[in-house]
Amino acid sequence: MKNGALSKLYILGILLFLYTPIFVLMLMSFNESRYNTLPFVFSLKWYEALKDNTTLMTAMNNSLYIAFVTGICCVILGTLFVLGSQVISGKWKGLFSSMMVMPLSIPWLIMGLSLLLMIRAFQMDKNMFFVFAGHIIISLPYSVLVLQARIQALDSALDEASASLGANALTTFRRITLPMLAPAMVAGGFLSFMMSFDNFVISYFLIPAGITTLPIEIQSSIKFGFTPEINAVSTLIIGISLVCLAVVGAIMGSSLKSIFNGGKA
Amino acid sequence: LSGCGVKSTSDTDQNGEKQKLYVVNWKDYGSDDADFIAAFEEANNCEIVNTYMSSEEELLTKLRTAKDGEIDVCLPNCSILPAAIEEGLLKEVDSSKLENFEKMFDRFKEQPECIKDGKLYAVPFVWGSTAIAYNTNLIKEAPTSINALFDPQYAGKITFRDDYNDAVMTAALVTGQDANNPKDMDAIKAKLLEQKKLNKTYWKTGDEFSKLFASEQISIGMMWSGQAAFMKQEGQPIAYVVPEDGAIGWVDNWGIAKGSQNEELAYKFIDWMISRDFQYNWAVNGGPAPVNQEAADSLDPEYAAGAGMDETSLNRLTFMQYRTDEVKQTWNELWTEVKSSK
Amino acid sequence: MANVAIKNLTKQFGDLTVLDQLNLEIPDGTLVSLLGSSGCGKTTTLRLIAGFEQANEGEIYIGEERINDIPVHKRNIGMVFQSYALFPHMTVWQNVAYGLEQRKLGKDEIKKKVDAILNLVKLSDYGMRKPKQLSGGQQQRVALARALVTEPSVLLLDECLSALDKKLRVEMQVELRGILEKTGITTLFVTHDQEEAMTLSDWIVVMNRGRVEQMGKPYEVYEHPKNSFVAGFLGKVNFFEGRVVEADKNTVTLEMSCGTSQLNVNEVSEAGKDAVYAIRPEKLHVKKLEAKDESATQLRNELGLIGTVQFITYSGNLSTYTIDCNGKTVLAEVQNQGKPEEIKVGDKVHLSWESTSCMRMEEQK
Amino acid sequence: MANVAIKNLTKQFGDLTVLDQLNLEIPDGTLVSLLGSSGCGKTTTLRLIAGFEQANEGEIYIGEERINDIPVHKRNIGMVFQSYALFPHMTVWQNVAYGLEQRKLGKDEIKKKVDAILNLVKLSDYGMRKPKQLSGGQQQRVALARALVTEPSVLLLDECLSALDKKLRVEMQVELRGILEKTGITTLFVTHDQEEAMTLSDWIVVMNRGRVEQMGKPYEVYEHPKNSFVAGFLGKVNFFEGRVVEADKNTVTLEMSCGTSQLNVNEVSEAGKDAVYAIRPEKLHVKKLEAKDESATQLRNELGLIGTVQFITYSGNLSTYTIDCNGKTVLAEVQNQGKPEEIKVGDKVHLSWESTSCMRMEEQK
Amino acid sequence: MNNYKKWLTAPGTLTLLVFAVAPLFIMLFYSFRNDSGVGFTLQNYVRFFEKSFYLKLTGRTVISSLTVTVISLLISYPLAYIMAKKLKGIRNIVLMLIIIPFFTNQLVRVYSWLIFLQDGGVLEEMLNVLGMAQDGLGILYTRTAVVISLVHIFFPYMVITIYIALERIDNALLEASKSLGASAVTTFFRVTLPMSWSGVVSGILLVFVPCLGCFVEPRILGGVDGMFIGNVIEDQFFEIYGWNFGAAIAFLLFAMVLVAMALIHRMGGEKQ
Ligand SMILES: Nc1ncnc2c1ncn2[C@@H]1O[C@H](COP(=O)(O)OP(=O)(O)OP(=O)(O)O)[C@@H](O)[C@H]1O
Ligand SMILES: Nc1ncnc2c1ncn2[C@@H]1O[C@H](COP(=O)(O)OP(=O)(O)OP(=O)(O)O)[C@@H](O)[C@H]1O
Ligand SMILES: [Mg+2]
Ligand SMILES: [Mg+2]
Repeated sequence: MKNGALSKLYILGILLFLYTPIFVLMLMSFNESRYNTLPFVFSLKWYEALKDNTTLMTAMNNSLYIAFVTGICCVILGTLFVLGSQVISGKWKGLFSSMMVMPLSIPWLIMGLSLLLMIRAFQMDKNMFFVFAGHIIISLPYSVLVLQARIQALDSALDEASASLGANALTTFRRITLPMLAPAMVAGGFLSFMMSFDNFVISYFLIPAGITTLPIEIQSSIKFGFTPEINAVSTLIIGISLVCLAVVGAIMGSSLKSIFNGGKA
Repeated sequence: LSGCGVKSTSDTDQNGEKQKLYVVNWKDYGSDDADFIAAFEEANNCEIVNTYMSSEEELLTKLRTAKDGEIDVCLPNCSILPAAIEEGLLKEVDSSKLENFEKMFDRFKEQPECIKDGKLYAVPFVWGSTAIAYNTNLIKEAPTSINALFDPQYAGKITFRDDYNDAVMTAALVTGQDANNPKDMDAIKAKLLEQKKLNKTYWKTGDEFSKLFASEQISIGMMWSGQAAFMKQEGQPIAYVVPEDGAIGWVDNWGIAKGSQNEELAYKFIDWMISRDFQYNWAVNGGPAPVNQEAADSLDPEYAAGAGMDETSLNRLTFMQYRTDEVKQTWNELWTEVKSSK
Repeated sequence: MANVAIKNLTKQFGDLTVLDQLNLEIPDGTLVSLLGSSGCGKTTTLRLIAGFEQANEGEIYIGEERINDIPVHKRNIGMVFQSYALFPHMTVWQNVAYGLEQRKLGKDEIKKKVDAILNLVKLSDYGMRKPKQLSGGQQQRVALARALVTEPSVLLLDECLSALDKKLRVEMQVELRGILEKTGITTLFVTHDQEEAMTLSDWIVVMNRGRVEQMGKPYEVYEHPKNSFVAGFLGKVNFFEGRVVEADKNTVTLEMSCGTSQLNVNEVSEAGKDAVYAIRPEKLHVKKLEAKDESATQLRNELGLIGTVQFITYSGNLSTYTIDCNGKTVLAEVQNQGKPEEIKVGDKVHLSWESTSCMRMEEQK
Repeated sequence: MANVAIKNLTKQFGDLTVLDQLNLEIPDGTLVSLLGSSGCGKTTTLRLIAGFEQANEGEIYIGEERINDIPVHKRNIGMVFQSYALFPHMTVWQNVAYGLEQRKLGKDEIKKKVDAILNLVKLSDYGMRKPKQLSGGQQQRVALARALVTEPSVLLLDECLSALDKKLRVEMQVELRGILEKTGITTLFVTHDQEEAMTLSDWIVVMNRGRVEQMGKPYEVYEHPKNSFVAGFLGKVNFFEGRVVEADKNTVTLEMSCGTSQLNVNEVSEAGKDAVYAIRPEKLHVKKLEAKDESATQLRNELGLIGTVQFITYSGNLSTYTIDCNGKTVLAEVQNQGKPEEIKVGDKVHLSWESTSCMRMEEQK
Repeated sequence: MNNYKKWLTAPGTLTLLVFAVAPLFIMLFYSFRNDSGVGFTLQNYVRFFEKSFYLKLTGRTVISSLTVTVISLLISYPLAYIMAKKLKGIRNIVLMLIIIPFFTNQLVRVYSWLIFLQDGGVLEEMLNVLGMAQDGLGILYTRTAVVISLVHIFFPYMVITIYIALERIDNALLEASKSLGASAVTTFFRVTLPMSWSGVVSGILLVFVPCLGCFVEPRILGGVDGMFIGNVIEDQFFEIYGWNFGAAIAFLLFAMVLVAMALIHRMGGEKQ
């Protein structure tokens, strides 16, 4: 029993550490001071200011848009990839199952810079195409991992059962494979979406001037005047993510864990 | 792909006859402020289409790759101007077509990097300085020398800017060298290393400085004129000085792109941008310092002094000049070495 | 409902020949069990018939039609997988209706058929459940219903009972048999449980290394196995292997490594040849030799073997005697009929049998 | 090597009482099987003895020592898990040496002992392999070796054979028995396979709902089950349940729902009381009633039952007759001894048995 | 029969090749380019190794990253262990709580640390309230602050990988160990730890690699001595447009990542 209490205390300590900055951030969104200085004076003015802050709202819209496109692309590419790699066997199998995870082990700094160099090598202007490409590359592994875990758990006998009942390949895909992959597609898409939504480094390197995303806006507001509006918007995002997480968590269940599994079954 | 909800509003304009002027500029840097340019657009029945750049380097790439008519006017500074002129990316500017050219401070009429072989290629637009800001509550006596940033009496309460150019130039000023062409790099390194010990931290972004300042973690530091003025308006106990022994200045210039199909309008635009009205309005609304002497003279002297926009300050500045890649690398390396040594 | 014929079927995976010129004929409307040790190619045979794999050589016919090149979904087969392979995202009802929908039947007809088959497998009340909410036995019945409802020409069952525990398994065997009798579909059933095969099927096919060793009625295969592989695979058996010294009407004298014995057999072999005979343990009559009998030459001269009981394994309904006959270990099984036990470890016993019980094995060299 | 005694052991998980005042005595050096349906508390009993769980009440002794409060690693037990629980990151040799290392033996001694035990389980050549590289049977032997090498006082085996397929399982039973006889360690063996329990163990303990129903030698428990739970759990059985109308020496007349019958029994019950009798299928003598016999009252008057054969299930060594006796279904098992079959489906048969075979059940109310 | 299916991998593979692999090669190409833009040169690499402070900075980056990794490990292992083996009921809630912060912007979290740690900030105020008055904590603008924020950002990844590895260990193995006479401590070191090693290894990778490449946190929290090698690369690209030299350093960093991964995998290989 004593042992259990000690364990819980330890967990509490860690969670405290984990949540300290988040609490501070939320706290400061209700603080009067523009410079996040103490003493604390309660105020909702930063939330009110948020309403009129079109820059931040545009940035938010852009982030949502980029993340949405990225999420969709990742789900499509990931699903196709995972379905295809299912039939690959022999010496290629290992390569194909670990290939998509590779970008996870490259620091974003390097990923972003190398793409930037690529743009430069082709004498191009920065453009949205490369922003999407960069976002997709770093978000794709998450979709693939979730989908891979799911498809490994799928019994190949299901496809055969469907065929034996008279369904052709297309019907089997539409009525069996797709519905069964759907939760993983939602989960993987959501993760890729979040990864892209939150990404600063890649956008920072690749985004064309004049277009801004929320992380970039946050970074540039750190540059030109960080007002607690950022705290307010972050607090709102946390709230919304929590809701999404609850919804997605319910759909994807245990595949959540497989994400961080490095693809090892 | 280019959508993203950020397209400029121009596309939706129904009046197709309007002339369009394509401008490459920083975001929020005058040419995209609806209030300021409305009058110009009205007067010339045109529309200004802004494209933004995120670095000078990027502007250079844009100029190199743009097709004819894609860019009319752009805003290069000293770091790329010589290259752009050398590569023939800019048209020669006929200053006689600019009514307001003559109203500029004299030094801006012959800004060295704007001129090549006696021909003018760019027109100065605004300028600013990087000097000293301090907390008037904590420091009663205004510092008079740039050396204040190296003064042990403020040890632990100083913040220096994390920028190789500012660092080397400032140290050059302190060691009595030509800030644009320092010779004794070892002395500069030694000075900066000495300074490092007195520092609370290096600041990189304006916000960092204001936070450090507001929470009184520092009492004095290297600062930009514009931000200092802004903070003062905010009610911070801040004062900005361009010390007698000088500080660093910079200037942004308008140029006309080689492929411009709208030269006439471009001249009108530049003329408008350096007009007294525009420059005055922008300056009092938190913009950088005007090159237009009339505009500068119209400013409240106290405000101008506090923002380092007055002529006295202007005359103390050493303006940044074009540097070759090699010099940049050397300076940057020196600065990296300073930062990374313990 | 049609007979299935397999002709010279060969299947290779890379270098491995899994099926080797397999020939098999499955009569219309019967239940045929495919038996054999692990890896002998049972599943492969099924998968070839279903069309999940392509044969390297040979032909497969359902009825009169050669189906080698017909894709799976047009073969009109039904299959029940070991794991059942129920679609987890569909209800029981949807699972069963799936095959009918593929055949583009009308809604009403589908409903009628699904209801009827669910009724047959006694799951009418479970239509709205998801597979996860069913027990193993119920899942198994859903899988069966799903395969049966489309009225396939052939039903393929791959170890579909082996995931169940013993008790449930026996129950399901009975139900399966009942349902198949009602529908009369030609069925091929893969198992590696010989008892299951024996009790369930009309015909048994014993496979070994990609070939058919023997096909016959259960009784036939058990009582008249062709060779020692089949004999040993189905049930327990005592082998007698040696050179025939003398052959008489129904008796041979066999010279074995452990000595020479005269055996009462179903079929004699030519003298001078090697031969293998086999007797199943339950066919042996065990009789205790009293001290007085031992001296009596009468019994000694009777045909049969004499040995000493080494140990007795009691397993409830049966006892197995391990008997040492002159260095050869012979097993004998005796039903425990409730009479007082008279034979004990160490006793001398006399073993006899009907001549028909001692089976000569055809051995391939 | 010591006897194990369990006294009034009670174990609850939350509200669920899993063991309920359990008493059990395991004699030194014997192999005792714990049998019972799923969830009856077999594993829990083992885990309590091992010390993985703490009892709510009661005592556990190994030898003379009360071990309730001794931590697992000091109890000197050996355990073989159903999943074997071999350490996957260690070689076979390291797995086996692990327990000895904990006992701080010298290197040489460890080597000697490990080599010896690997020899015993015939795995001397496999020492350097990882568990993954072994077959199921080999893994099982490693698990056994690992448990035995430390010479534990008690060996606990939890369904350690049930992951194996039938053939391998029988082989392993024989090996296990041999090894345990050699080492003579007191062993508690959990299984739910009754045949396995019967052939393997010195004593059988039948558990039900956290209590011991009966403990005895295999023969005793099978032939003289105390109640219908034990009788039904071990082997097949026909129950006769009804009210005793008349009781004579070795015969009772039982009024059952399907009619009244006179039964030859081992122990009579008082007239007027309810009673349950049980006969195992193999104890029944099945005799065909020829047409002429039917009219002969002689046989009719003999004790026993008369019925009609409904179907015959052939399973090789045995045939099971399902016989309808006046509405009551009775199973009879007959050994196929190789004589020509004379009884067919539809035949009238007479069933008789030794009076000792019809067992009266003690029923708790 | 399924042969056509393998082509479904093409779009994903192509994306990866074009937008992840090819750029790396382009980066490699740039790193051998002359500043004048023509010819092949080693000068960028030579320059890096000539100046001792680049190496020193790299060394310090590696040490800081290792510190972050070790601290994360020390925090994460016990937590993951408790979650996997001790907690039953609230395990999933704790897991959720650990994942949730992933969904808050990293920059904002870094910024919150700044507010929290600064002199006169929340932490100091809290300590004051608790009576442990202390003026000028002096934590902010040091490497310590950077390490704290990096640990904060990355340790949850490690918790999850280790947790998954631990959860997969069959409890019967731990019981088997005890039944063979091993105490709880021995069981931990001889069974639990080696068997969760794969999780530890992935965890180390997921923490160490991104730390090597970080540049935002050091700049915001690191003060005068907080610089990481990532900052040098960023400067090269965004301040002075020394693309070639920048590419060379970035490539060296990438090589370090590869070496680290190889080493760590080797470590994993031995234990398994
Ligand atoms: N797809 C495949 N690729 C390569 N070899 C295969 C494949 N499928 C089966 N085999 C091999 O073919 C042989 C026969 O396999 P099959 O599954 O038919 O055996 P089985 O009789 O069903 O055995 P079991 O009783 O174990 O299920 C085995 O040696 C197996 O390893
Ligand atoms: N840790 C536990 N917490 C709660 N209930 C448990 C726990 N362990 C076992 N039980 C319950 O105790 C009862 C007995 O379990 P036990 O494992 O002893 O059964 P068993 O006889 O071994 O059954 P089986 O033959 O299925 O292995 C079961 O109802 C089980 O659900
Ligand atoms: Mg098979
Ligand atoms: Mg159990």
